[in-house]
Amino acid sequence: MMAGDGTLALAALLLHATAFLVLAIAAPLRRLGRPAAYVSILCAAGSLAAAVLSWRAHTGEAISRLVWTWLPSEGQTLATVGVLADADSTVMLTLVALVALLVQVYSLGYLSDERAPSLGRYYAYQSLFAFSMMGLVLAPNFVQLFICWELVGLCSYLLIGFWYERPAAARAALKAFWITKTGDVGLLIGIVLIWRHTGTFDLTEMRVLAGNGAIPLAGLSVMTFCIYLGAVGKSAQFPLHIWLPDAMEGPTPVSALIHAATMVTAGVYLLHRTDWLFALTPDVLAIVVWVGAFTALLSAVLACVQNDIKRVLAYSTISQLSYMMAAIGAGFSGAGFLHLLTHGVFKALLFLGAGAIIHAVHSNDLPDMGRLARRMPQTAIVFTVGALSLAGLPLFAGFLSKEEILGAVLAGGFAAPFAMLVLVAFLTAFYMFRVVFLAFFAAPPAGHAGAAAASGAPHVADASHHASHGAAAHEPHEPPSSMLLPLWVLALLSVATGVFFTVVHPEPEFESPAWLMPVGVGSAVAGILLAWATYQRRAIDAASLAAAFGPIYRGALARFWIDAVFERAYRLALLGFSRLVGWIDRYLVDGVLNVLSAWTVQAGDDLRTMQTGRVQDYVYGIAVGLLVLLLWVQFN
Amino acid sequence: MGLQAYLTLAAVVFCIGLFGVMTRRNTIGILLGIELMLNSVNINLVAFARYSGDVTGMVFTLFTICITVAEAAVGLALVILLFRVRRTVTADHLDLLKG
Amino acid sequence: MDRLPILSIMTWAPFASALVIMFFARRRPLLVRWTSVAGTGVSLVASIWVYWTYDRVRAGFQFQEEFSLVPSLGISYLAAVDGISALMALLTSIIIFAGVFASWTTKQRSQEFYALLLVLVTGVYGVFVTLDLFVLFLFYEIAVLPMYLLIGIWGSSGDVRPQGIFGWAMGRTGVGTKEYAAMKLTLYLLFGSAFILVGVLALFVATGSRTFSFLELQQMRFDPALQSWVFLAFYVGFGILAGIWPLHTWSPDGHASAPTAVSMLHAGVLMKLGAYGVVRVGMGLLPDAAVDWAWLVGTIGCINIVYGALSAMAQTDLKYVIAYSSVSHMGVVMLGAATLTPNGLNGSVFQMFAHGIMTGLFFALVGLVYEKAHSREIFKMSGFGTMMPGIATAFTIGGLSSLGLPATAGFVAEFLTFLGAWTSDYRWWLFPAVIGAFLTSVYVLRVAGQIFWGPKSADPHFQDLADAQGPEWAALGILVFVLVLFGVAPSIAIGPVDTATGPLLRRLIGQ
Amino acid sequence: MTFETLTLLVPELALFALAVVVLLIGAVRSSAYVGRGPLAEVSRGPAGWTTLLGLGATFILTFTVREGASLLDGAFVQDSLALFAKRLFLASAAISLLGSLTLRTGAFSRRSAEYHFALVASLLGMSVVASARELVLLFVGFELMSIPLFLMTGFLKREAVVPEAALKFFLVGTASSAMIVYGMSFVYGVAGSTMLSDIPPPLRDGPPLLMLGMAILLAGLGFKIAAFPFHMWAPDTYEAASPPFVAWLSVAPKAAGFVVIIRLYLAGVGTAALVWTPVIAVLAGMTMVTGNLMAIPQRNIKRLLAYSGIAHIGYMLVGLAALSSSGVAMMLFYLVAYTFGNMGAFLVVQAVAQSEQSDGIDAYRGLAQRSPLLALAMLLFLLSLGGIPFVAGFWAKLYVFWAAVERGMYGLVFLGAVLTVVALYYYLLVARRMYIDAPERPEPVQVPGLLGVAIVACVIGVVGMGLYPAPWVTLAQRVASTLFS
Repeated sequence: MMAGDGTLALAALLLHATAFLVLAIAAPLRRLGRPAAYVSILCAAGSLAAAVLSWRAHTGEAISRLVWTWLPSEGQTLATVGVLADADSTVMLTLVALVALLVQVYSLGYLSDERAPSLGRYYAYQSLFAFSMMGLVLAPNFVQLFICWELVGLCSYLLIGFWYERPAAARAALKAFWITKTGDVGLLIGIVLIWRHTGTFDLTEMRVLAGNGAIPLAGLSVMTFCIYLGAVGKSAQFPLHIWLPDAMEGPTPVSALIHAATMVTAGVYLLHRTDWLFALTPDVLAIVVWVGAFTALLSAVLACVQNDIKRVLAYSTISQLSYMMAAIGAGFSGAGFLHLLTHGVFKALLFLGAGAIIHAVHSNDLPDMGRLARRMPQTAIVFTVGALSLAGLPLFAGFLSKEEILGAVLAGGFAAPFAMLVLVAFLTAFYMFRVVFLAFFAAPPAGHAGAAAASGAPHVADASHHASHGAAAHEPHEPPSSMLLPLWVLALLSVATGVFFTVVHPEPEFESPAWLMPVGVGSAVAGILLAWATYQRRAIDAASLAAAFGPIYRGALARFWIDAVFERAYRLALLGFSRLVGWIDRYLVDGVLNVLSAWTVQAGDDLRTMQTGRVQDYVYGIAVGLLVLLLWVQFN
Repeated sequence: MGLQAYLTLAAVVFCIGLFGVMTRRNTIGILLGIELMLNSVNINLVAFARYSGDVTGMVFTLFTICITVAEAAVGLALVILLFRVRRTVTADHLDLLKG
Repeated sequence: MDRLPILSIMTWAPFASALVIMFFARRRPLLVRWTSVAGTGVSLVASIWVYWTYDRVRAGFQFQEEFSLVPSLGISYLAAVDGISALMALLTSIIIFAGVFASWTTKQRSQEFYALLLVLVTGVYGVFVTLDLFVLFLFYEIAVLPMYLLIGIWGSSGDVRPQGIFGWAMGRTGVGTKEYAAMKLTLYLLFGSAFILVGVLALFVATGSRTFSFLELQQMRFDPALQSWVFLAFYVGFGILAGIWPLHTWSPDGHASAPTAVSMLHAGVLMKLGAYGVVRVGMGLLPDAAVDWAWLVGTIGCINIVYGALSAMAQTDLKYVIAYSSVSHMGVVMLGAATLTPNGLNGSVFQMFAHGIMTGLFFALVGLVYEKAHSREIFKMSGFGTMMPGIATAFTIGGLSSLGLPATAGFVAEFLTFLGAWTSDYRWWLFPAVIGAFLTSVYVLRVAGQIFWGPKSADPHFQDLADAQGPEWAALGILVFVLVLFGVAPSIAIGPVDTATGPLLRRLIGQ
Repeated sequence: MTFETLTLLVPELALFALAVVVLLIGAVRSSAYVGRGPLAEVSRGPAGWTTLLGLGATFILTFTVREGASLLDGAFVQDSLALFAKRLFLASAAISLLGSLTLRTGAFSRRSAEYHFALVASLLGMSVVASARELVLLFVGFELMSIPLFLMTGFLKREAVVPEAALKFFLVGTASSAMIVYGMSFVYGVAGSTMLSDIPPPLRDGPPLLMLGMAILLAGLGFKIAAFPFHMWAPDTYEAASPPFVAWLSVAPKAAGFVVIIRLYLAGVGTAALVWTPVIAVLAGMTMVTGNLMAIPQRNIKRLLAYSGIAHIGYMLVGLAALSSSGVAMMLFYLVAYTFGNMGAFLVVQAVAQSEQSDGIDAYRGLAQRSPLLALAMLLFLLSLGGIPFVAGFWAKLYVFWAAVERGMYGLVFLGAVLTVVALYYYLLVARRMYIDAPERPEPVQVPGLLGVAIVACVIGVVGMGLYPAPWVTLAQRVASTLFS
């Protein structure tokens, strides 16, 4: 019999940790670049194996728990670290391990022009991320969860700012960190509150308590809401969604791994992990649904107007995450989790496909692309598979999970959110196929020769990065095999999952009406058709389509001013207020001190005038002293 | 009644002396004021001695007189010294040292 | 005494090396440095040894050494450590050991510099290991005074102009010069020590002028009225050194003007000395007053956290940012202590350690940057990360610890403090604390981003700057390692600390 | 007069003999021997060397005196306080002499006999004051002490400020002498006797006339110790006179004044003494405040030390204000610590003034780089005056505060402690000149050998007391306890 699933999961976790430590400490190795990458990939491969084994080894509802004391208090254990391997965590672990491995392999090709020390640094970050993400997935308690939660945020920061010499990347990294940190403030408060409320950090213990009804309900809503705030930040829910599109300044593989498949789903995962807790606070769950549905719609609209291929995908990620949130809010977190898994696969595929395109055309902008299917057919195929999955067509990965979510929201009794989500399904298909048609099939617009090697201002992350080497050979071409392989793996997985779920339809937790599937599929198909008509056939003028939605279109172009509001809040409120406090400190608080010391010095100076140098004044002093003494004697 | 009168006289003399010390502009005048102050002491001592029938006060007076003389001598010497160096004996002019 | 007087060795080894430097190392700069390394190395080994062999099961004060100094007044040299002071001694050792390396390139009058630095550190050790209030006070003064010369001679002037409604006063006091900073720091801290002295004397007299021994004083229960004002005296006195608002303004000026090793030592260790004083002397000896005044200590701590963070955000001078961040972090220390809960107190002590290391690291880095770029103006520098990746990485790690990122020591401290705050009598303390951590993330990363990340500066002064070299790596390496080690495995520190905070709390609220 | 009586008077007799000898040397040595080498050094200042040796001998002779004995029905006592004070006078005079022996400035070599005669005469006066327990004796002793001091102040008569200072000192001094004796007359009148031992019995009822006399006396004594507001003569006098003399002037007469205050207001008075607590406390507070504040703006080191000296008197008064055995003991300890610190500082001033021809604080620029040891010595003295651990001044302040805390005078102690910080401000300003500022000239400051010896003696005193205060504390406590037994 092989090792238990907990041990295997731990092994998967520690393999990445090993890779990180080796790369972090052995600086010479790291600076070699490729060898460092091989170390990391090797560990990732081992980790995937361990994760898969752990997943397969896991049976039924059994829970495998390994914990060690991390923080003592009053001679007792306050917090532990370890792994909690159960059905959900092992499958999530497998997803993380898989995408991490694929992305690491893919990056070998994608970042082939990176300087060696820089590449080494990249793989060190990748390993650290994979380790932290697995730690988050396997966290047996809130403390470890929060630790890893922050660590993945850190890795996100580091990897978004990987090309830190570019101001946009540096800015985006900061933005991402700060915005998610805002949510983390809530999460931290929530954890502290719930610890005080239940007396434990441990998820298993807390679940038992919840099952026994031993958790007092008073005030619980505040706590779950605080925890949800963390998820809002991490999983880019309105209004904290603004960091994710900017996070596209990072290298595309990073976007695939962190900002599509794994880290951003941590919020969803957290809510899924603690659904028994949220179940106690239906009011918070209602907020989750509404915010989810709203965010989904908002970002879907935003996705429609983006010209940057990665931004389209970023908004689509937000939209899909909100889908999952909505399902969880509706009380059926299983549906959300399922979508999380399938989404992880096909969104990674889409991002990596987008990366291949960017790699080829040295631009992120859709107008710089066009008719790429001829030059890079394999990419076109896999990308289309991804798009179909995202659109949720039958036989593709996203189909079933999306249907489940729609059903869940409906079953939860949220009609309006359901309608919004259906609309989102339509928009999703539309914007995805807008990308597909514009990039692969339609002719590039006049003035754009196909590739952006000559484009004046390559202002977007990967583009400018690749422009440096792309100037000589600007003919788009298929990516190298190290990039193609992961693409195919993911594409096959998308299809396989889709087929698998179509064939083996799992028993849903709820009853869905029969009209649900046609509506879902229908809206997706409608979206695809609209995109085809607009961008491929050009039967409908895109400009007049936009004009039809005048205010919404203009608002979407300005990202509905949400970024601007945050920017203002940061500049005016925070920095302005801090300047005020700084001024107060320097010129009032410290000023008072200076006044006191100046007075002291001044007092000395003033007293000096007493010392006139005239001897009779000295006698005067004595006389006055004498007089005072005599008065004292008189009146004592 | 008797002692009280002497004491009052002494006090008045003392105060006149002190007043002189504080107001005379000439250093010699200040010296004279000090002499007055010291002499008021003598009145006091003698009066106390007389009324308590104790001779110690008288003896004390003798000592005081002697010392007063010594002080006057030193004082005048210093005034002469000052006059030699600074060509002035006005107290108000002595303000090189101050602050 | 049958065993080695390990605490005395630890305390006096730097002093001995200072003497060696003073008398034998004239115009031999290398000998000066290696003597310092040897002296502080001995202390480091000794403090690690003490820390390692400290018996956690037995707990209490260990490694006791005692001999009578002035028997008629009950003054004796009484040295012993418990979990808290052992950790603090370890912190001191680490910081000074790194500090010696960090100031390796001091050129001007290095003999005197190292000698004074080592004398200073003897004072710091002394405060941490001594249990005689009087001797503690002696060491306290030694730890403060050399600062005047250290800043005055080797410091650097800042860029503060007298302005505002109190501008006239600031002009008179000479704001902005290193001499001003040195004088302000020294006098402010000595002003604090005046409060401490009065408090110590009051307690001494209350014992019937019999003893200054902490162990004996601890057995007594002083009159509540006396406790009350003496606690306030200690709080103000030690609190000034701990940078409590609004008595903190010596810290930014002083730390910004001080030379690298001195800033490291001062912000890293000496401020802890203040907090340590409040916890050990204030709370340890005056339990009733500590409970009564907890609201004040904690509230001021909260103000410190938020106010310090906002002030730090407003600064344009790199050293001032770090200095204000110290003010903010010391708020966490005071808040943790004021919660009067096991977790809060553990967090407080842990924060003393964590902040010591991280701020030491920060000042070492700022010193390096300044040495190479000759600038502290944040918004003039840009993109140094490409030229000095090592420094940039270390700065980022320090910054992350500062904002309480998990896997660094800062997180554990803040987390424990948060737990403590929410379980204390004043729950709302949690919110300023958490917000402070968030604000920290804003200003720290903003600064790190401005200086190290982003496009490379076009300024001709900022081209071809070197990364850290040789001994400087030693300083950075030690500090980063400790920061991460204690973040990943906090029980190394919490274990012994826990044995000391438990009994202290039981005295406070247990009964 | 029996032989035993004479043995009790040995120190005074020795001083008297010394005075006569020095006077004779001055008379004989009219034709100056001019030459070179060590012989010339000695011959140029035979009076000085004789005085130095004589003082040493007298110091030793004080140990032959039977402690606690009294003469003339208790009018003259050689109790431990008296002997303690006399040794302090003699030791400080000797240190001062070491500093002034090397003075080459005109008058000191030509008329050294006069100077040294005055010094010995003043010492004799102080000795009498220290032992006197009778008003007439006390007054005569005071005058014997003071009049030579006026002369010594005016000794360097060619400088324009010197006669001014001397005359000011004289006028104010004589006026306060008049007050002292005026006060004494009342005391005598009420007590009916000039013996101090006869004062306490009537004091218990506190007759107004007696209180009046005591108050006037206190004002006069306030002048001697330079307490606010009777202190104004001090800075001017210190500034004009030669530093070694000032070093002594700032210590010995004040010690004498304190001895008298202790004898008049505390010793044997019992609880009635507590009447004076508020007065002395207020006096102490005011003196500390003005001394410390007025020292801040000074640019002349001698004036600065003068004001700081006034502040120190305030601290001693804090000890005195406790009006307890320990208070007196701590004040005496303070006196010794102050002696070493203050004299040492003035001797360094002498060294720098000789080399730089300036008393300005600016003359100390970069001293640490020019003469590191001299700067270190000055730093130690200043730190001692500032009350920093491991040098004498710290213990002094601490003990004084402790004595006051025992009486519950927290306010005064707190004021004193805070003012310590103010004091450190101006001391550190000097330290800043020495250590932080760059030197204007590179060459070291020349320190004559004897002056160096004197400075080293003070350093030893300051550091020794700082590191191991216990014997001094014991001594002070013993002295104080004999007064209160």
